[in-house]
Amino acid sequence: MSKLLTISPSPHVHTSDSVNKIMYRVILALVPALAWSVFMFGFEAIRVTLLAVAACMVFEFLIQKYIMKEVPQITDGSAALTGILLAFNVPASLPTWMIVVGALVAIGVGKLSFGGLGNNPFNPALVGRVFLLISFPVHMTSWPVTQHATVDALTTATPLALLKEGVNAGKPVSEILLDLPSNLEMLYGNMSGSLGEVSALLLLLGFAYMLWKNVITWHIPTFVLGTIFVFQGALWMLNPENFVEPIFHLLSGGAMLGAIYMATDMVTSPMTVRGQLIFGVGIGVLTVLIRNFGAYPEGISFAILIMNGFVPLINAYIKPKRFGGQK
Amino acid sequence: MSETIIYTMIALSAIGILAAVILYFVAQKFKVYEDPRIDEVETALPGANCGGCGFAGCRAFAEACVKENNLADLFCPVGGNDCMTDVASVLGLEAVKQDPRVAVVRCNGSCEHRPKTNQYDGALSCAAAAALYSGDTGCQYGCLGHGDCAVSCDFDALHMNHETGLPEVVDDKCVACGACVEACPKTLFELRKRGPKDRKIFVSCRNEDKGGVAKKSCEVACIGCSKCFKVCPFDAIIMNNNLAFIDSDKCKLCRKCVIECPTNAIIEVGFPPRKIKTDLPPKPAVKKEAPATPEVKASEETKTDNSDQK
Amino acid sequence: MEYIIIIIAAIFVNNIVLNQFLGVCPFLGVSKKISTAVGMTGAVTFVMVIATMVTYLIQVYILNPLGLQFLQTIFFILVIASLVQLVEIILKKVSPSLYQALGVFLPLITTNCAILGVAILTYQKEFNLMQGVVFAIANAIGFGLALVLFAGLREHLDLMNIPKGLKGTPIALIVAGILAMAFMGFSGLV
Amino acid sequence: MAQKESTFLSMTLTLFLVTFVAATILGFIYDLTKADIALAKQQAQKEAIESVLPAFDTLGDSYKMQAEDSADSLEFFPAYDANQQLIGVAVKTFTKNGFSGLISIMAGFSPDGTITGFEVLEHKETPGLGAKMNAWFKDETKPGQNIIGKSPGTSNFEVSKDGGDVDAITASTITSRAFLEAVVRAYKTYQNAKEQPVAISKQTNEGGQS
Amino acid sequence: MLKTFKLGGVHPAENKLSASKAIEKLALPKSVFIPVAQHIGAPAQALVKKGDQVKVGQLLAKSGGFVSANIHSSVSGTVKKVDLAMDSSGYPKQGILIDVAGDEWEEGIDTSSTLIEKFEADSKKIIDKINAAGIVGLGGATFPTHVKLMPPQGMKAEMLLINGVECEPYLTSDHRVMLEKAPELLVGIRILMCALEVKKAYIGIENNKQDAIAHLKELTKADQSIQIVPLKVKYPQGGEKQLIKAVTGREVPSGALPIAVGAVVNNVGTALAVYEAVQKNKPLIERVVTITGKSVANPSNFLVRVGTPVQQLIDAAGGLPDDAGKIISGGPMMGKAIANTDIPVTKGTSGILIMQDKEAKREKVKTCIRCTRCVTVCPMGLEPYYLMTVSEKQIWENAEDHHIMDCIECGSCSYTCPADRPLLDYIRLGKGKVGNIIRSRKQ
Amino acid sequence: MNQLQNFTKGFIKENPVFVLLLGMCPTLGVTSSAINGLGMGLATTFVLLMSNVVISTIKNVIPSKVKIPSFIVVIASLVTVVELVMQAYLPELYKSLGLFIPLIVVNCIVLGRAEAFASKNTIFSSAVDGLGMGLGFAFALTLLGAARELLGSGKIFDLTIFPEDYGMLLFVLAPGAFIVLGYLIALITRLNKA
Ligand SMILES: Cc1cc2nc3c(=O)[nH]c(=O)nc-3n(C[C@H](O)[C@H](O)[C@H](O)COP(=O)(O)O)c2cc1C
Ligand SMILES: Cc1cc2nc3c(=O)[nH]c(=O)nc-3n(C[C@H](O)[C@H](O)[C@H](O)COP(=O)(O)O)c2cc1C
Ligand SMILES: Cc1cc2nc3c(=O)[nH]c(=O)nc-3n(C[C@H](O)[C@H](O)[C@H](O)COP(=O)(O)O)c2cc1C
Ligand SMILES: Cc1cc2nc3c(=O)[nH]c(=O)nc-3n(C[C@H](O)[C@H](O)[C@H](O)CO)c2cc1C
Ligand code: SF4
Ligand code: SF4
Ligand code: SF4
Ligand code: SF4
Ligand code: FES
Repeated sequence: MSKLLTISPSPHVHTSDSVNKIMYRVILALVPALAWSVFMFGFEAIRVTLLAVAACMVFEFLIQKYIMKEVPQITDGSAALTGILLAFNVPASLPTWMIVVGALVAIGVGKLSFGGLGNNPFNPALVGRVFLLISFPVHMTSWPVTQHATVDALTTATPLALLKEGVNAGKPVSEILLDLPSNLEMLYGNMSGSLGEVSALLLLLGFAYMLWKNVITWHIPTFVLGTIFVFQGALWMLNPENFVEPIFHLLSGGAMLGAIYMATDMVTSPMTVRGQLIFGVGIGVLTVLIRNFGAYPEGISFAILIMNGFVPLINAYIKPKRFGGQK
Repeated sequence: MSETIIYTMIALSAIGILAAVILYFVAQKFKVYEDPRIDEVETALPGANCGGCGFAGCRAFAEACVKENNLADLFCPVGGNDCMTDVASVLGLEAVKQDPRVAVVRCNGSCEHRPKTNQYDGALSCAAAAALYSGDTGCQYGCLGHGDCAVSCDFDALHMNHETGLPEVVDDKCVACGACVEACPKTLFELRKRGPKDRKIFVSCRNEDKGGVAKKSCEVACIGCSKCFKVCPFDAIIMNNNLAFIDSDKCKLCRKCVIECPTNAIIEVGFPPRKIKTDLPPKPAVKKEAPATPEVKASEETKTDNSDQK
Repeated sequence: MEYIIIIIAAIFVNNIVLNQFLGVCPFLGVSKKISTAVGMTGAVTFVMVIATMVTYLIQVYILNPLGLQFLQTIFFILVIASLVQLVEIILKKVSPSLYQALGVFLPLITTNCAILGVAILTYQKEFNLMQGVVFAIANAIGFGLALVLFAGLREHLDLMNIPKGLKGTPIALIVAGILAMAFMGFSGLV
Repeated sequence: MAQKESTFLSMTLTLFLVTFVAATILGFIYDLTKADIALAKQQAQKEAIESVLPAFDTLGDSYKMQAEDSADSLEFFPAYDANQQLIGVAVKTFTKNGFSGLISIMAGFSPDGTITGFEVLEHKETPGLGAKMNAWFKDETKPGQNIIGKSPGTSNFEVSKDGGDVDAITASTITSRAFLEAVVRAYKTYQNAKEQPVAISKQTNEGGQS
Repeated sequence: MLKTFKLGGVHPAENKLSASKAIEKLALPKSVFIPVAQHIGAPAQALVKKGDQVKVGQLLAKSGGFVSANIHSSVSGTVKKVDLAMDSSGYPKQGILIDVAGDEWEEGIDTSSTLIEKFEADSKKIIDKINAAGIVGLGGATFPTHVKLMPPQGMKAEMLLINGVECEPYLTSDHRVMLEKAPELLVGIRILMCALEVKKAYIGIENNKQDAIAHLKELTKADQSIQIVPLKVKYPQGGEKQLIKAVTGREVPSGALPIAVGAVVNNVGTALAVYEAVQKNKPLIERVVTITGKSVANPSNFLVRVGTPVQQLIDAAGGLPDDAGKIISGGPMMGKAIANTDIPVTKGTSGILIMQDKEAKREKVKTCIRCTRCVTVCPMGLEPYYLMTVSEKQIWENAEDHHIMDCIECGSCSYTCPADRPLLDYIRLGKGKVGNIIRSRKQ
Repeated sequence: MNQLQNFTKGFIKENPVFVLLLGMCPTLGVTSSAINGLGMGLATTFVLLMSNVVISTIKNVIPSKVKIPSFIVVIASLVTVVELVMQAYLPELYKSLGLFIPLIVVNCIVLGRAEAFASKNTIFSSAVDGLGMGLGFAFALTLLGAARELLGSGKIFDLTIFPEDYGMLLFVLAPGAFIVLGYLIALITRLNKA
């Protein structure tokens, strides 16, 4: 035989799905939300996003090539995705150099220090985001005026920040709510906030697309959002003057973005549905705790990072149901 | 002297004495004997926890040493004789001397010597490949080249040579822990006596096929012709299943067999280059003209010399 | 309520390892396996509670009346060291199984800043005995939480392809850093 | 290495000797440093007082007074000029509502209640955020945040976010609120003290005289 | 709702190219090589020597123990040698090389195609006959059938499951058997039921073989004891445990045999072989083999004598295509790649699949992104990503703790992994190692 | 090993922080600035030096059962001395090092060196070892402090290197300590190998 036959162990066929496809589909799912933030924040949104994506990819390339001495893998889309999600989690007005620093931390510390894609226990974009939040609290909590504000005077603060402000000042919730955008406005995205979190509706659209394409399953987002709803609902029933109604918390801040796109990062979430239940509930509970009682008005980033820390334990103790295992 | 100083002295001494008294009585009452020599032996060991001794780490080995009270079967390959002498002195025993050993690879079928018969496209692990089939060349005994051995070496003493596709041992770093012997699914490693100045001679082949078959699948296979067996003055060579094996305890490194082997299956390591007349791998050929290879080499050398001069 | 605040503060907000930097050596040292981490947590809880009680009594009934506050350090450490040794000796005899589980960690505890640190902090924060005990338990839990979480992460990382230069302690410290960063989300909770 | 047998006597004796020697040395060193430690503490206090009040000649006896809204008392240090005229009072005040709990401040008031200066003595606020307060509230180039020369009696000592007249430290509203609370507490207690001097419990000042 | 098993499963492209091709007899080969180990268990012991004349159906090698099977000659001619020859894994294995001359059958074998329905209802005798005929499972595992029919002490079969699932893509031999040999098959099933002394048999068939389902339903209308169960198309429905779960809802406990839940599973081909052995005295010397592949000129189903070189099958299907990159013995999910077309068809060869160059190559391995898909699709509820990692790092205790021995090597995990990880390669390795460890511990 | 090697080993080769990983709590806790690191380092150096000297002096008269308690008393006394002296003459530094001064007692290197070195060696080489190790510790703490101070506030020893606006607060806080130390150890290990 002139040509050598290939020998390999079974199976000999393979799905056409690949890591790259998964990553690019998530990116695609994020495009509507990106378009909306361009509409809301104008050119700044493009600047921040492009910068974050470029910085993440460049750092990934440089570190892999020159420090880790490996073949760079920037085309797999994960670095770009980290960049987009990092950008989505910062104010559109963030200075350029801070974005670059955030990208360096996300990729360098959060991802490549652990060996790159698939090895990191913590969500890289959130590592970058929380790093920025703690390091530059002023810039990270100064929101640009949106271009289509309806409630002009108040658009520079996020609904959650205004809420926290009011509660801290001892005002009853019903009074604070008067100054906040309505649920409908928050649903389609007329509020201030981080670049990518403003339109809950478009984020949900992306969720539907990812479900359709089998990129993720419904479990984690549902568990997270469901827990926020239930827990916040319980608090609200106990004391509606101190706690806002649950829908508000679902639509405001990064709840949607976090639950759908960041908690679902497969690298950093549990492997079984029951594990994902614990994970999701944990994120929900911590988010509500931090938002209502902590120093930060927004808590889902921290909640996800903390629960990321629990993932190895969850994986070690929550096992899939085994065929023929004990009932 | 102020009051504080007095209080200080009283209080502190009191608690000191109290501690001592309590500790003493409790220690008396709850005495449990543990052989302190275990710790001492453990400190004498290298602490690599490699398991080369056959125990689950250095502590377990130390326990075994103390328990056995006889070091005949116990040897730490990493620490070597020095270390065993230390252990022995801790226990007041005689250490068993073992000749220092080093790992050698008994396959020389590099890519050019051994044509491929198929392409392997599975997990890059020798063990996985070996579980699947005999290998991607005609020789079912030879190296698979995926480097399980190199991964198993904790001492950075083994590397895959990507030109030949074969592993190479760095003699200086190898501590003869035997991890590679375990790791290779084709059992190509042997821990041989190091020999003076790290010199050794061995048959770098495990092919037990008959001569013709062996030769067809690999140019440098041992074809079982027994020429070396006949030439060896010290009876160091054993023929078995069409394969020669040199017993390192008997081999006196005379290098007669190396010249004799028609396929270059016998390898010599650590010798100074031979005088021109004997530096001829195949055939004794002292009188015959030199075969092509060394000649090419020689001319290459002169070439480089020339270019250097320019 | 007061106790709840002490507990939440000690476990999450001012976590003894991640925020107060006490007991970092065992945190890094005995966190390679989850099972060891659990054992260590048990041992630390045990010693921390006893040590806090004893040192509290010493402080209030010996050092304060005699005006010997400056001897705090030396008294406390002597008490802790003897205590640990006592516990070890007694455990070995009385409950070999418990000794098997906790014993190996006991010597490590003598030089564990967390024990001495909590003892001193209990006094500095002007807690009473009951509060001190709760504080000690909460800190032990905080220590355990951090330790077990961290052990889980390290077991996980053992199976991952960490770059050579960062393997071992460096990556463990980076993980601890990110964990500490995540725990900052709790700030302001009490 | 030759080590001693562990007999009861030797154990007790060594530990006794070791502790005894240690105790003796420590006792002496304590004695030796005691005065200096006290001095250093006073020095620090005095420096703080000096920095919050205009130049004065003598310090009067310090006294303690219960804060009007708390069970704890504040310490007062009156300062006089050469003519034994009251120049101002330094008040050691505190709040427990800082971002990380206790903040302790020395605040100086002129007799009419205007703030003449302040010094943060102790705090655990976050470096780079709350920790900025010592500089923030006396930045003369930023009238919005400078409290020196103002009086809680005449301007509203709340952060502007809560409707007051003082700009909070960027991203540290909590610290700012707490800080102002402490200052206001000092002011109010001081006013009370002026109104009902009877309540003042006199104390011997242990060495504040310069 | 069609029945199926619950946990996991995948659905690869079916590609049943030869489904409509009737079974053809392959021409007699010039020479055959018949290995003495064509089954799980001890190899058979050769009874002939060089120069012996043999007839079709003559016993060549005698079963080498309880779990072993007889080997019969599939051709008539002269024994050329009894020696080692390369098997599909490239290692030399013992076998008997026969030069074919004519087609002379051993006496007593009924070569006619008349259907004989009556049989003697004696379990012992049936099993003896099956044993004598050297019948092994034709579903892939080649486990000696007579052993399966003798449940261990204290266990009793309650039902017979006939595996007509054929869940492997490409393969169609079982499908064709069910269509073309249905009456014989049903007799075979009744014989098996009689041997097992059970009252009920189910034939599990995936729903993509509508014609076979309809045909068999038609034939069994009158017979209440045999029930046709259409199943949802999902790989690895044909796996024994999955089939039992799908059809009966029972779950074979981890580490146990099907008989633990009262089930015995046999392939349709096996049932047909049983019919031939019991009713026609014909030992297992030929089987239906599918030869297929996207570029194969003429994908077909052949009735092939055991020992025929694979090359001859390929030639009969139109020759080796130019773009052939890989030849697989079996289906694409579980089959074994072979390097050499001289190796013989054996009792276990269900198909020869020729893959194109471009399909043959695996993608580059990327790191696991922990997407959970392998866990989701694993029909045994294992964690393949973890098993692979611990096998790669040789942490065998962890592999054992995570039930690596439960893996049925279905390959669903490797198939589905978006990072193209060789999960099963390593799991198989780990299984081998852990199996050895367990065995040595028992001793 | 000559005394020079004995002295220098503590800096890089056997650096207590970077290589031996001892005394992590003060290392992480006090290094929010270079000056704090240096102060703590020197305080520890003093204790190490003195305890090594004292312990190697008395090593032969201590029965083994009370070895650890005796050593601890010695160390604790020395720490108390440092505490008192610092309180009296360096009150500012004392304030910023806070709780960690008494914790020198349990700093694993002090007892570790006492056990591993001083109880087996002569007074002089113990002194050299203590000094070397201590200075190595101080060096590590100062380096870490400097790195954190620089990244966190753009300063080293209060000397402005770049405007504070560019400082990253996280590095002054707890997580920064862990992260910077992690990368520093990786770097030092790398240098050590080279
Ligand atoms: C790690 C960390 C430390 C903080 N430290 C302080 C602090 O010391 N003082 C303070 O007032 N706020 C601090 N904050 C900010 C508060 O959480 C809160 O955002 C702020 O006080 C109220 O918001 P604003 O001042 O921007 O209106 C800190 C936040 C974080 C995350
Ligand atoms: C040692 C051994 C003993 C077996 N005993 C029985 C048995 O008693 N009854 C039975 O039904 N199957 C028995 N089997 C067959 C297996 O259950 C199974 O059918 C066979 O391994 C092939 O199945 P597969 O193709 O699904 O892997 C046995 C298998 C082995 C390896
Ligand atoms: C993943 C997997 C898939 C299988 N698929 C089939 C199949 O499609 N058809 C079949 O008859 N046997 C299949 N088998 C073999 C069966 O498990 C079982 O061994 C066989 O049906 C038993 O019958 P036999 O002994 O007659 O071969 C499969 C086995 C495994 C492990
Ligand atoms: C559904 C999904 C969500 C993801 N979310 C994130 C994310 O939140 N942050 C991030 O850095 N990368 C995210 N990634 C990309 C990728 O998984 C991430 O870079 C890895 O954590 C790097 O190892 C996501 C990928 C997928 C498929
Ligand atoms: S693995 Fe082999 S080469 Fe490496 S040290 Fe051990 S014996 Fe030597
Ligand atoms: S020597 Fe053995 S282990 Fe090493 S590469 Fe060759 S086959 Fe693999
Ligand atoms: S091959 Fe094994 S591990 Fe993989 S899916 Fe199948 S049963 Fe599960
Ligand atoms: S399917 Fe592949 S990438 Fe996904 S978890 Fe399994 S091994 Fe990892
Ligand atoms: S210094 Fe070692 S535990 Fe704190």
